[in-house]
Amino acid sequence: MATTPSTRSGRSPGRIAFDRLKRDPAALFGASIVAVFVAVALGAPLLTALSGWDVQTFDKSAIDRSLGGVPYGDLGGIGAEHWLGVEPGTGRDVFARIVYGARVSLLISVAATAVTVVAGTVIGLVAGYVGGRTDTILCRVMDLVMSFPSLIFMLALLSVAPDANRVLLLIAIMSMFSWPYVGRIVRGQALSLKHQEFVDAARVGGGRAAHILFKEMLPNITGPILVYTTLAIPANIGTEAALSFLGVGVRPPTPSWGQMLDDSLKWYQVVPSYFIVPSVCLFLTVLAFTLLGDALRDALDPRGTNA
Amino acid sequence: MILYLGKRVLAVAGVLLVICAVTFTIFYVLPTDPAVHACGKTCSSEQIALVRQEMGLDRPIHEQFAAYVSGIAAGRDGCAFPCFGYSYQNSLPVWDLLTDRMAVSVSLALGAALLWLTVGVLIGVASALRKGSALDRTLMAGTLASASVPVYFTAMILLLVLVQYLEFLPYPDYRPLTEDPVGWATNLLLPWVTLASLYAAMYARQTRSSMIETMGQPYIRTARAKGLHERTVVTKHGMRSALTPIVTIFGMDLGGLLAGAVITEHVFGLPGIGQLTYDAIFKADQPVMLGVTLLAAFFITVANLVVDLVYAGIDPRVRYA
Amino acid sequence: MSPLLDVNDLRMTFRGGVRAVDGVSFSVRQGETLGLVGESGCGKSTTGRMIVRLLEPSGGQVTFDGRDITHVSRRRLLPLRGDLQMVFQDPFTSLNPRRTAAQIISGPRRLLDRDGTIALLERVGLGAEHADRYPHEFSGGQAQRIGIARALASRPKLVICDEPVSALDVSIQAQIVNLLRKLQEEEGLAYVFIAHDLSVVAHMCDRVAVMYLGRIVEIGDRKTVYADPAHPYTRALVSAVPLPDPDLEQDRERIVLLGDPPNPASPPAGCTFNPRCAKAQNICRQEAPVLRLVRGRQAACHFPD
Amino acid sequence: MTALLQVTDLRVTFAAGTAVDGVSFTAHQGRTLGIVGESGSGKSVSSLAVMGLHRNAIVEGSIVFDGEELVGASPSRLRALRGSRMSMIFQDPLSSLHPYYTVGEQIAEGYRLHAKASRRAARERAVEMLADVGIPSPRARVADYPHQFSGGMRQRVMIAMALVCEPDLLIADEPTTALDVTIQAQILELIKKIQEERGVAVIMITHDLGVVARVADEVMVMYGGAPVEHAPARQVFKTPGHPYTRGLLDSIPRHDLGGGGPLQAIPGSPPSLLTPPQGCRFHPRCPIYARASAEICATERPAFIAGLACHYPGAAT
Amino acid sequence: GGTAAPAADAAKGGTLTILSNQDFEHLDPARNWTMPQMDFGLRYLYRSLVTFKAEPGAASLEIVPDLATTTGEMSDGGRTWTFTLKEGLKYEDGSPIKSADIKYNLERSFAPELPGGPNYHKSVLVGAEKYTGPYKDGELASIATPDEKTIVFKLKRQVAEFPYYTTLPSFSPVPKAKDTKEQYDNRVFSSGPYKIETYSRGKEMVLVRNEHWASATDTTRQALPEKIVVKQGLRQSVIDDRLIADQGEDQTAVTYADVNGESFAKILNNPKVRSRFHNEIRGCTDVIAMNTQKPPFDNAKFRLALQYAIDKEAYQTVKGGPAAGEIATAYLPPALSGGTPHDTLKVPPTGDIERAKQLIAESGVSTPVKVTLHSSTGEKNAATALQESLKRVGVEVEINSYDPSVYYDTIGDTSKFEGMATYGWCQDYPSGSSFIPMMFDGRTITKRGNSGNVALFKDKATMDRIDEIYAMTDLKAANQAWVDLDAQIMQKAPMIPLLWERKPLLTGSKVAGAFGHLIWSGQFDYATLGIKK
Ligand SMILES: Nc1ncnc2c1ncn2[C@@H]1O[C@H](COP(=O)(O)OP(=O)(O)OP(=O)(O)O)[C@@H](O)[C@H]1O
Ligand SMILES: Nc1ncnc2c1ncn2[C@@H]1O[C@H](COP(=O)(O)OP(=O)(O)OP(=O)(O)O)[C@@H](O)[C@H]1O
Ligand SMILES: [Mg+2]
Ligand SMILES: [Mg+2]
Repeated sequence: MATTPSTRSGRSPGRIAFDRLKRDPAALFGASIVAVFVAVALGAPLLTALSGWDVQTFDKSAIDRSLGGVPYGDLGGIGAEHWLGVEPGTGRDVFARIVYGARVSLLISVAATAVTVVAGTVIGLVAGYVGGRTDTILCRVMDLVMSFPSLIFMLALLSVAPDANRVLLLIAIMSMFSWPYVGRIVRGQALSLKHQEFVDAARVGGGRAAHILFKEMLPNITGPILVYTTLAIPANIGTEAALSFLGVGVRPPTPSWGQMLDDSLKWYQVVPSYFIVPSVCLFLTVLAFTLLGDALRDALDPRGTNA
Repeated sequence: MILYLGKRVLAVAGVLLVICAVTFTIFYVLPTDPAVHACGKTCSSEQIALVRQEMGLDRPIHEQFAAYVSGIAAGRDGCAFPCFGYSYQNSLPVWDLLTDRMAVSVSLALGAALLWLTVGVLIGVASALRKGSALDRTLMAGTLASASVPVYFTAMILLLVLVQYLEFLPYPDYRPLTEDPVGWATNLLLPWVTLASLYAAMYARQTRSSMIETMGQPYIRTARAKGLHERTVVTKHGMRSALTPIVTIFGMDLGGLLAGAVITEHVFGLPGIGQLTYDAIFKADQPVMLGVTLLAAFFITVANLVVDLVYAGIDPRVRYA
Repeated sequence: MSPLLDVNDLRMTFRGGVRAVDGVSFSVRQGETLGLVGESGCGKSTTGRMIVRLLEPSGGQVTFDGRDITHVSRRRLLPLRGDLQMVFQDPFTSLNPRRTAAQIISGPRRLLDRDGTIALLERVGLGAEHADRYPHEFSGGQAQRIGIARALASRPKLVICDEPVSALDVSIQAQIVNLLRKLQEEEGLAYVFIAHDLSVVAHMCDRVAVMYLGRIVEIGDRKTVYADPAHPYTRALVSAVPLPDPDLEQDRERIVLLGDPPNPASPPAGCTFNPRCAKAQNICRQEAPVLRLVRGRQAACHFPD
Repeated sequence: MTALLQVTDLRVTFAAGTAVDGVSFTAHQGRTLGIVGESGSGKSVSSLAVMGLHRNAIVEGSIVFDGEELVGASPSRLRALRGSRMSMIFQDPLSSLHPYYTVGEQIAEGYRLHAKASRRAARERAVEMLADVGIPSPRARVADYPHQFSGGMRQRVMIAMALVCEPDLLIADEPTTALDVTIQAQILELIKKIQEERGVAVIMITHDLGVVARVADEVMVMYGGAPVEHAPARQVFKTPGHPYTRGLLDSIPRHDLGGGGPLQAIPGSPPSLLTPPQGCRFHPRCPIYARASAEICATERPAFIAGLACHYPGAAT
Repeated sequence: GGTAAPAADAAKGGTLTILSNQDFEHLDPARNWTMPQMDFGLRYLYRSLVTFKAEPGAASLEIVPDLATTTGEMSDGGRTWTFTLKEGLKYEDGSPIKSADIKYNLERSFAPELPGGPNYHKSVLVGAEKYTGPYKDGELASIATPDEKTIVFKLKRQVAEFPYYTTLPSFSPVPKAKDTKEQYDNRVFSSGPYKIETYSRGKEMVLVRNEHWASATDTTRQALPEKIVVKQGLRQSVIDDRLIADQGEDQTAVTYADVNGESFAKILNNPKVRSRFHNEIRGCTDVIAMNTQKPPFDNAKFRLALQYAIDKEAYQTVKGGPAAGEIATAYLPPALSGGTPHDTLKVPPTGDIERAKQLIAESGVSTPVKVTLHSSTGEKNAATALQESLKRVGVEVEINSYDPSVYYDTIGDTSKFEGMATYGWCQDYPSGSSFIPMMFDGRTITKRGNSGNVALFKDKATMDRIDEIYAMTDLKAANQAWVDLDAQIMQKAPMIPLLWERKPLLTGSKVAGAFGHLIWSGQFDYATLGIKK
């Protein structure tokens, strides 16, 4: 167990994991794709200004009205005018919609994940640390929420919910059913950490509950939480897309990838490019986050197995 | 053991009751009015009120709830024992609708489960045993990609290629197993593959990490020290423990799927519970939604229970605790 | 002079009816070291943890520096925390992997400034260069030094050492034992030194208490207890310790106890040691012996040697 | 007397570095070799190499067991020897036993394989073995699971498992480290008894010099992946030749000597496998080097001659 | 008369498969009031007193006797109508069809337990206001059955078009002994050429021949297939693809619901498929309804301005282009205005921005003005098209979309509805009376479930005129009067007509006798569908 002090001292475990991550090609690949999409989402107005077409404008000249609105041109109207082609039926610019769709999709999934993680972490920490009856009650609640058939419930609630603040609603509903999964993980971690001697040491040293929870224990759980987060984001992107696919997602005119995919599914034979573009974006983002999450898990693994 | 089982069954019933209450309340306060739906085109307020009365929707919520719960336990007039109420749209007992669709969902879920479990575990084990090799990397890249593809994307591509272009398979069209076993299998093959491609990927990854972890355990070294053949070490000593966590996930996933794979059934037009759910939601058929929710919750909680029991069967430490 | 720490009939019953500590009494004077030895699970750690109030005793009394601290509130305990500290067994799990040595030493209440930290590090045999390192960058011995420094930061009067050297290699173990002794001399510390290794206790302690299944079976002056154990368990324990001398080992009287320690959830009736005791009589199976004076130390045995 | 096991210049290299370099020792029928050393000194790595249990390591040198070279032997040959002619018990009996199988099944498994015994015979054999290692009412307990046993009992089960095929060589890797002293005494007695009855060669690995003193006929002291001293037990304890052995002996607290005074600690800490010190691996902690500042200690690795690896043999005593 | 001749290439026999993306809502003749299930019920499972001809084109608008011997005898100045049943009419069990059974089903249609059916007769039968059905209220006196073959209706006012009413499923027979109340929906007792063999709701329905149906009594239904299988719950795009691919059993299949707009390109580009494509005008009008009681839409000038502002062509494009429908220039679909589209305002298809701006200026509504447009989720692109076109005149539209399940509840709740809503109405029989009064009579407004006059349009002149037209006995004159009234309402603009939708349908290559029936909203007339020789 002898660990000789390394020459470079003062590297925290987080720092070490980060350094490992920086050397992992999969992580770099994932991170760069994520970065590109985040940049695209943030710079959407700029990009559409460049491309010359905004999200809403119908380009009647780009589609063939007599054929149900099929775009003119071979690749769904891809060309200098419309970089990624146009939406069949309306002639709206696919590039603009992808770019703005990135905003919505990322916003929803990231925000839902954030809410989930924060709620799950706090509740899990409290349950694990306080223990006793509090723990029992919180665990019961988590079991209960996890017993809900979440997709069915989301569908039912969303199908009747009003349009106002659809995005907020989606975030709320998506996190409502997923926080117990984080809660469970964090509780388990908190339970095992609680019995570690350094927590005892902090208590003997006069640390208050808040100090122990958030300064001593939390930093030791950030690893699993971070991993969960990076894996939950793609899952939430998928959920958002699935909900849109089932017809209860974000409402127009706001485009989201899921919604575009839903629209494009019907065109998949006639205008394959229109189907492929959002699919590829979705696939790449999910893949990127998953790669990142996997790499993170490996990097944080104390055994350092580079599996 | 009997006591434990009794306790667990009671707990399941409790969870279901709470879920029932919550769902009931939510549907009660939702803005949709099934009476307006049922009344049809041009219907006066008075007519709607009459319909509401007829449907029992004008009574206070707790009365409706009590009637509902007692109906499940004992049946109500005109609605036999497990009475989950009447579907507004179908004028049929919800229970009959559910049982009618169950065969489809069960066929779908079990077939897919069998497929993904075999494939997923095989890939996972193969990968774990050759950790770091080219085979491992290829398999893992494949599963990663496959897990990142949305279900409906897989479904559409499979439909396009296998059914439309190659005409290799028919358009999925459910046939009951009892009547036409071959048709049953060929028609469900596509949905099975679709569902399995997602889950198998996740299971492969799970199995792999679980297997790697197990193969590093001291008792594996002990098994090798006995001079056992590596095959025995892997199958008898390694996989038995490595697959234990998989059982948990499998139980949960299967429980969730039995209550209807909404997307898959919707995409392939399979008349299962998922499709029933989808229709009910868009027709505001709340008794059906309630029934499906309860059924799904039932499957999830029972799957949990079964997983725990199976666990006890596998792991003596749990059994004797 | 009244003792610094007085423990009276301390009891701890865990959920499930495990009587981990079942009526333990002893006292520790200023600057003294009391050793607490016994087999795994006999309740040593539980006793120590009750003294520093990491566990709430289910019965009995702990008096520290003349004040009854058995059930005082967390807030009232806070000023006392500085006087009463603890060193833990596992040098690694007792240090938060996410905090630097300096952060760990100055503790949640940030007792020390940078200079104070470095001074303390030097006193435990480390240097300023170690202040900003993380636990994983230390060896076991170094990590244990940091644990000791943390305990000393608040200038305590009493330190509970819960097996501080059991996880260390022999060569390092000796370093830590020496360090603890040096610090005791310098600061006039009192220790409750918990260990299962009788030899280490012999080196550290003035008095020794031997525990068996939640009770003290023998307590007294170190020399008295080791040289001539009164309780059959102590005798067996002492004889079981292997000595690094083949000649001695060859012709040593060795008492090999039968069986394992009983389950603390269902201890045997009468003397809890009776199922493993060669001298057990009927009375041993019926009546629990109490501590009484036997040849200059106290022992709880119906038939002391 | 010919050696049952002859290890010469063993070298085991992992991806991370060389863990063991230049280990040589012999084991004889009916005798016990004690290997002592601090954590990480390469005791386990060496013994696993003998058993052929390393999977991701390069093993070099020579391991001759009963006249047969094991380095480079085929896996099937090694499998045939493992568990039947040489066996091993491990430090942590709980994690070394499979939690899902009864102790009976686990003991019988190796016997069925090597002795080609029937299920029934193997089960009888398991009961017999449990009785041999002193487990009360063995017939009842043979169907119990490891978690139903106490620590000492589990170690007895491990021993039963190792002995089921009557091996010639038993390697015990810290068999008592996880146990209490009173239980340790029981297990050591058991191993001794077995050795006397069956005449197996025992390699007892431990970091406790007391244990070695109690059971070993010969002692090998390891430091930093290599032996520093190898001699009959009495000699090692009475007249240690290596300053490290000397230091170890001095740093052990002894209750029989009255206790009290400060211990003679060895300064510093054991070397890392990744960055072993140049020259003699012990020199940074060595009192001789500190005293004499001998250049050679820091630059040249001492050869292992006549059971000692030191540039200044004799200086320690 | 004899049975209508089947299509030249059709043969008797075979199995017809109907591929559907939905379940039947109600097949109970007391509750069946939506297309295509009305078509399905009336052609396969039950017969009404009178029915529409099973012929393509304008002939389909004509009525012929079905159960009755004539299309009704009027007396008492149009207040009493008498029908006599044909001889030899039988149910699926061979028992005779009696006039009392028709009376009984009409009574059932009043029961709150069985909501959803047509309500034309409910407002005209004497004593119907307080009547709540046969289960609680006994018989309805205004329907008399003096003998087993005769049925007599007493009406509150004169109704010249009463025979049209009797084409609806409410005028089909249900024998009291076979009534199962709500359950009847699931197992209709057949008086038509087919009976239900199995019905698993939302999954599959199988019809087989009703051996007791005699073709001699029926001049309309050809009843060609031996068996009819309805497969439900499929995705429409899958149905489209299956029919386009035309493999195996799908060759004898037809779609139940509309072909997706997205499939048009696949169909229209392929002459083979195109020949199996049917796209009849449905007799429905898509409109935007504006809440005429709340600003800014209480301002008639402003509403009229919007008539000019809308780009109907964009709307049409989103809906699938010309194949999806014709641009609507009036409320009444062409079939109701003598076959030719009627156009009073002469607005160009893409709108007249100048005129619209000018009218807005005149109206005094200051732009930009913010308004809400309610629409159902399926219409999302259509809604955005409208949003885009109104942007051109400074009207900023915020879209509120709802699931179809709650959409009509929302816009039908007068306390919640404001702004505009996309909306549509379909004819039930070829008369303006099945259109104009339903949409524009202020007296039909209900607080909740208001699904006809969504615009809450209360215009005295319009209401008076409706009553006058009702009083006309000359159906031709009445029809012209409806057309004229339509033109007047266009000027008041409570709603903006957008599109006269078409019904895009596809059949397999072995299906014969397929044509879109004008009364059945352009759906195939199931009476003539058969399998090719
Ligand atoms: N939190 C707890 N809940 C339940 N039982 C406990 C708890 N902590 C300790 N015990 C039990 O109390 C008994 C005494 O434990 P304790 O840790 O005090 O022993 P110990 O003498 O310190 O042993 P060791 O040498 O192994 O550290 C044991 O049987 C243990 O299982
Ligand atoms: N599989 C492995 N891969 C890489 N390094 C290893 C591996 N196994 C052991 N080592 C390293 O080899 C060195 C010697 O380890 P070994 O287990 O032989 O020590 P030991 O003397 O048995 O110590 P202990 O008393 O802790 O059991 C250590 O530094 C260890 O980290
Ligand atoms: Mg302890
Ligand atoms: Mg070892």
